[in-house]
Amino acid sequence: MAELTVDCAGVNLRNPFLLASGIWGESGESLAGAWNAGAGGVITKSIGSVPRPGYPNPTIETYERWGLLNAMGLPNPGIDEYPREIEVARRAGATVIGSIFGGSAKEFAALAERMAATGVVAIELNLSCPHAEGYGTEIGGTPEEVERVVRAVTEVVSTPVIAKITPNTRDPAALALAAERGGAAAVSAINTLRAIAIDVRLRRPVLAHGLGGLSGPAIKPVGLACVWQIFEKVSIPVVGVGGVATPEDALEYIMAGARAVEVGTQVTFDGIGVFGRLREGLSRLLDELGFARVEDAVGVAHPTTSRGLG
Amino acid sequence: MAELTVDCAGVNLRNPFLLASGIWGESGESLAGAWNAGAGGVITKSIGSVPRPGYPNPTIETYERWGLLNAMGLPNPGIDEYPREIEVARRAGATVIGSIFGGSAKEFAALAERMAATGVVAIELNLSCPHAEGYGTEIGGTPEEVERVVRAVTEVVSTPVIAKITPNTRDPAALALAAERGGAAAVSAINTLRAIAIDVRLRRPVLAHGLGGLSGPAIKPVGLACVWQIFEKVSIPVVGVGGVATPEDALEYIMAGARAVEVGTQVTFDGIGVFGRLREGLSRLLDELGFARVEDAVGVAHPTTSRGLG
Amino acid sequence: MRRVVAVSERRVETPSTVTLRFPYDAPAEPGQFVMVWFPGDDEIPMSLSYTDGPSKGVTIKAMGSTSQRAQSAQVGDRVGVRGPYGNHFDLSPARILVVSGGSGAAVLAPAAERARARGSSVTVALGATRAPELLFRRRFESMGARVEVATDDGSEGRKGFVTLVAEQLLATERFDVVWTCGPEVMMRKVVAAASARTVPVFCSMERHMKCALGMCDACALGPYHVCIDGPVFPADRLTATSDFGAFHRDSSGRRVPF
Amino acid sequence: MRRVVAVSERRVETPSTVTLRFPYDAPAEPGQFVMVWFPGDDEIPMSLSYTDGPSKGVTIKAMGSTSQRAQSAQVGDRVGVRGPYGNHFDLSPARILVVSGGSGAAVLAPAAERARARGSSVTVALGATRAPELLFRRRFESMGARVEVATDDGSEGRKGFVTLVAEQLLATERFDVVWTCGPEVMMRKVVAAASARTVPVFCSMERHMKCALGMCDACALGPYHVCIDGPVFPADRLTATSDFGAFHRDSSGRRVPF
Ligand SMILES: Cc1cc2nc3c(=O)[nH]c(=O)nc-3n(C[C@H](O)[C@H](O)[C@H](O)COP(=O)(O)OP(=O)(O)OC[C@H]3O[C@@H](n4cnc5c(N)ncnc54)[C@H](O)[C@@H]3O)c2cc1C
Ligand SMILES: Cc1cc2nc3c(=O)[nH]c(=O)nc-3n(C[C@H](O)[C@H](O)[C@H](O)COP(=O)(O)OP(=O)(O)OC[C@H]3O[C@@H](n4cnc5c(N)ncnc54)[C@H](O)[C@@H]3O)c2cc1C
Ligand SMILES: Cc1cc2nc3c(=O)[nH]c(=O)nc-3n(C[C@H](O)[C@H](O)[C@H](O)COP(=O)(O)O)c2cc1C
Ligand SMILES: Cc1cc2nc3c(=O)[nH]c(=O)nc-3n(C[C@H](O)[C@H](O)[C@H](O)COP(=O)(O)O)c2cc1C
Ligand code: FES
Ligand code: FES
Repeated sequence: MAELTVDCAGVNLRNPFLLASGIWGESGESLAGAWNAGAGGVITKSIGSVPRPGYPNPTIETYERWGLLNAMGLPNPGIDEYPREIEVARRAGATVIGSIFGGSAKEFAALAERMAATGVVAIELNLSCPHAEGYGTEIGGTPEEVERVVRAVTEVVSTPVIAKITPNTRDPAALALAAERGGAAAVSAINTLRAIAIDVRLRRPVLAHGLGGLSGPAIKPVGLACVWQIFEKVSIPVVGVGGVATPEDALEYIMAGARAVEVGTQVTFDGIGVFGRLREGLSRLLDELGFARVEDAVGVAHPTTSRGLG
Repeated sequence: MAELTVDCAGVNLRNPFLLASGIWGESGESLAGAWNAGAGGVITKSIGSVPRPGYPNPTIETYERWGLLNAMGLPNPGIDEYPREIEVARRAGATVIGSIFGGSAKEFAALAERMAATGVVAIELNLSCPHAEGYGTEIGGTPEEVERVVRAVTEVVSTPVIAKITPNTRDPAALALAAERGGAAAVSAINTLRAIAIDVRLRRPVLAHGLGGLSGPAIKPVGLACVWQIFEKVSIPVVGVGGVATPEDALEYIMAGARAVEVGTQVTFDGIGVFGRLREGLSRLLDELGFARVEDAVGVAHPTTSRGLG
Repeated sequence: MRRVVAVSERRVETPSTVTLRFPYDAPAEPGQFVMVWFPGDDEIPMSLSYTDGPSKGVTIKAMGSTSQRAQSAQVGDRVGVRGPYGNHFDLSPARILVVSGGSGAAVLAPAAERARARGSSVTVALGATRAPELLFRRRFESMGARVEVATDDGSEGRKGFVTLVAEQLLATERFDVVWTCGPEVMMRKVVAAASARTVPVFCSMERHMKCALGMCDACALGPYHVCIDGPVFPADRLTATSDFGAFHRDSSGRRVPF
Repeated sequence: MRRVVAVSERRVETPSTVTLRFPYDAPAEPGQFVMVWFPGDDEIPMSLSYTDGPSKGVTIKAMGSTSQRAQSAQVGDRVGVRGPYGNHFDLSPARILVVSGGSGAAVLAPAAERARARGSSVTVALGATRAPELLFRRRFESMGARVEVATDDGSEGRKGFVTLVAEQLLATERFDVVWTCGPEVMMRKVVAAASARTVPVFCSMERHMKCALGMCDACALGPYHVCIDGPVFPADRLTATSDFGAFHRDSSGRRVPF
């Protein structure tokens, strides 16, 4: 039986499958539920300074089983009330990573301090939501912005920081390098791809917000390319996100350079039991392919693994 | 019966469905075949200054019927021999748009002159191939680059120029605006999304080139968002590309602001008969929804159509 | 996955509720809900009040802006519908007590209808603020259910909450199951009364809904998601949470007391 | 859509051809081809020389770098396989003349095998540069086909091109159809000889292939794409093009004369 534990950004994970931010992540009970279902760690919904209701419905559209479009609009209970939820999840034994979003480096830093105080093992910075005015890609779309935010955060917290990178860019590796310079312990990629759906009968966009973000299997090849390109440039760990639906998908990410993967949309298509199945399936797949540990497979698809695996 | 003819960039098209560049576009006989199958116009494979064999195989990977990954590597017979192919297509009566790619503004301009001399009705500039070193996005990834190339071309040819924009960017509208400033008669969006596939059993990328471009239904929501954003900013016509598989898809693009659409990957999934089916289906759909002409539907999904339809 | 359909029928049921029917041929079970999008307005969850055949229906109570405007939808108006989602009532018990508060009858009526068609006996404790608000009273009667009424103002039937009627029925007759839908505080009382007599209760629950796909967490209720684990819950699951009748979550995910 | 399989058997057929067998349980018809990826090398089109059952096979002639290295693949080596692609031979005619030049027998043998199993009579005009290069001679004989041999150097059978044998057979016997695969100039001659006697001919064609999906245009042959409209073409379609036996396209899409 292959060893599934991985060390990522100084955090020990019992398996490489993390619950992605925004899925089952608003309530502590749900975070605990994902943990109990077998996730290696759970990432909270992105939390802001104040409660935010998000956009009106419709907030989602699905494409068969290969894609999902959403514009939730970053609904969240706000950092004042959120510690209760983290507490519930931690009491269930969960390894909790706190996701935050802010409209400026200063807001990010203030949120990070509050989040660190809850005892999360790491903090993920949402620099990549493609559809929230004043947030996400709008303040994490260039290397300069990414570096500034990450630095502001790492200056005030000692908790490891994971910078979540947008795919809506010419050069994802440049954003990752900026995060590394800013002191990030890891980068995660990708968030959703900017997208839209139009209802031709109603002559209007389907989502109330118009623009949204595409996730699910459709974006896996794109997420993999980002991880591939990032892995060739940075030396901090990379977390792969986007369209992980099967153990093979996860191993693709790992071989492209990821030390862990996040799973979001597939929870919708398969239910929360997906975590148990991914864990078992990856274990069998690693055995079949002769890998003793997940870590032995990290980055092996690169022609010459030009960097260490540390 | 709704009127399917559209005027796009000064070119009159018998229907809004164009054969996308790179599909059935190397030989004149195939261009003629797509025309005979009902395409409203055909775009050639992107042609360069010299013959280019492209990358070794494997050059493609498919994902069920929702996506396709390719890295052909811009194979093409070169501009010296290509006029023969255009001649064959034109003799069949086809409305031919010539696609070109170059490694510099100067090379683009020289190619454009040669291409214009073949009698094509328009020239599409491939500023957006995501996986060819020294070409495509590498010289069309920023507004400055786009403007420089488009201007160099429009200074030497009077044939209408369509700038094909990459989705691998933070702000597609900025690229389109740059094309407009440079004198483009229209912009087309999108080319493929940078992507990769890994074979976990062989521990290597599937495509010989490693990175490739994702096309097909998976990228439709992304292409639509680019067209949506571009339409809100530019006043030249927009051509929608990416994942058009059904008449509804085409109408989504049109309502998002496109005056014509290009069809690529679906030729693979449905055969060249797709053009006939799209044309018939769009005609029925427009009738059902009460549109007398394609042009009446252009951009109608925008909350307030902030620009004219001209 | 969303279908755009035209409203085919509009019926005012009570002063505060309107039924809209529309063609939608997906199979559905009583208890399931759909997400109905009123273009230009919100998309909101609505139980199917008509589940059988190709024409489905929802019965809308005016609550806030969307439901109010939805009530004035006209025949021919286009709405987006997706679903049906969620689980449904188990129709097998022989003696069923239905306890309905206000618009709860919207989801209970089709369930009672199918149970009657299977031969079960159905007794309905039907509550409303006042007589004209008694939803689906005729419908219950014409399916052959016995209907016992309570109104807050005593304008018809027993004066007071419908829970009083339910408690009395439970005290004097034998039922195999109780189905209830209405304000959560009401349902808590029904659960208490039935549990004391070891009659199992199934509650149709409401929480804020966005995705309806078990993803966004908006509808979290303790460890459950109402959209996929519900909306119909056996009462013991609910009473094991600290939320039932006590807390729900608003659109931002904040826990707020009822 | 690509499957990675391990080579299960390697057999040297002639000094210049090697057969590789591998598990691949997709249904296949004689005439169809697969794209075989030799990791680290190119992916190339190969007709299935064994089409029946879960173990398929390809028979590779050493041409350039990939096919040469492919010949030295060992049992257990992993290869990527996708397909089968393309159309196939119509097996219904009763009297079949097979005209094979060089490695053409790779695609013709499984077709002849199935035709024999259906009861057709099969006559094979089998050509090669020299005796040891006669591909699948025993295989044709053991399926009950009559084999007439020609070698360029006269080391066995008739000295000269196999077209001479084919012309003589066509002149003296009656056939319902001719199947041929080999150098295009050879096939042109076969077509000319058979057409003069109004015997229909089907040619298995080769063009440069990349996608094998009817998309990239690499395999364009006149108005056809060999990967989806072929590889088996009725001769009249081919002779109506200006390409047959005259031009093919290289990897860049340039038209080059043979
Ligand atoms: C499974 C389920 C089935 C339901 N079935 C029916 C039914 O058959 N008939 C009926 O009249 N009502 C039903 N409801 C309640 C109905 O969804 C709300 O009354 C409606 O959403 C109110 O919308 P509004 O914009 O008018 O109200 P608002 O002004 O937005 O708010 C009024 C109240 O409605 C609730 N609400 C608002 N939006 C939502 C939402 N997206 N999801 C859930 N609650 C919301 C909130 O609690 C809020 O306090 C059901 C709810 C659920 C969860
Ligand atoms: C439908 C079809 C079925 C075939 N069946 C067989 C078979 O059963 N046995 C067999 O030995 N050969 C077969 N071939 C030919 C075989 O594909 C080529 O010999 C092989 O690709 C040569 O590769 P290479 O790298 O060794 O040659 P290279 O050194 O690359 O080139 C040698 C010649 O091979 C041809 N070639 C190279 N790459 C390709 C390609 N991707 N597609 C087509 N031709 C190519 C070119 O014409 C070139 O001139 C078939 C070809 C086609 C199109
Ligand atoms: C409904 C939904 C809500 C999301 N909310 C957030 C969020 O709050 N913060 C964030 O960083 N990413 C958010 N994401 C992005 C996911 O975390 C993830 O990056 C993306 O969906 C790709 O992964 P997937 O294909 O596995 O879903 C959200 C995605 C979805 C589908
Ligand atoms: C095999 C293949 C080759 C392509 N070659 C070119 C090309 O040479 N020039 C170009 O501008 N776009 C090229 N494209 C991109 C397409 O023209 C189109 O922008 C893209 O595939 C999205 O459309 P689709 O989803 O309809 O395929 C190619 C796409 C494919 C799949
Ligand atoms: S409504 Fe999104 S999880 Fe239930
Ligand atoms: S090989 Fe691509 S079209 Fe035939």
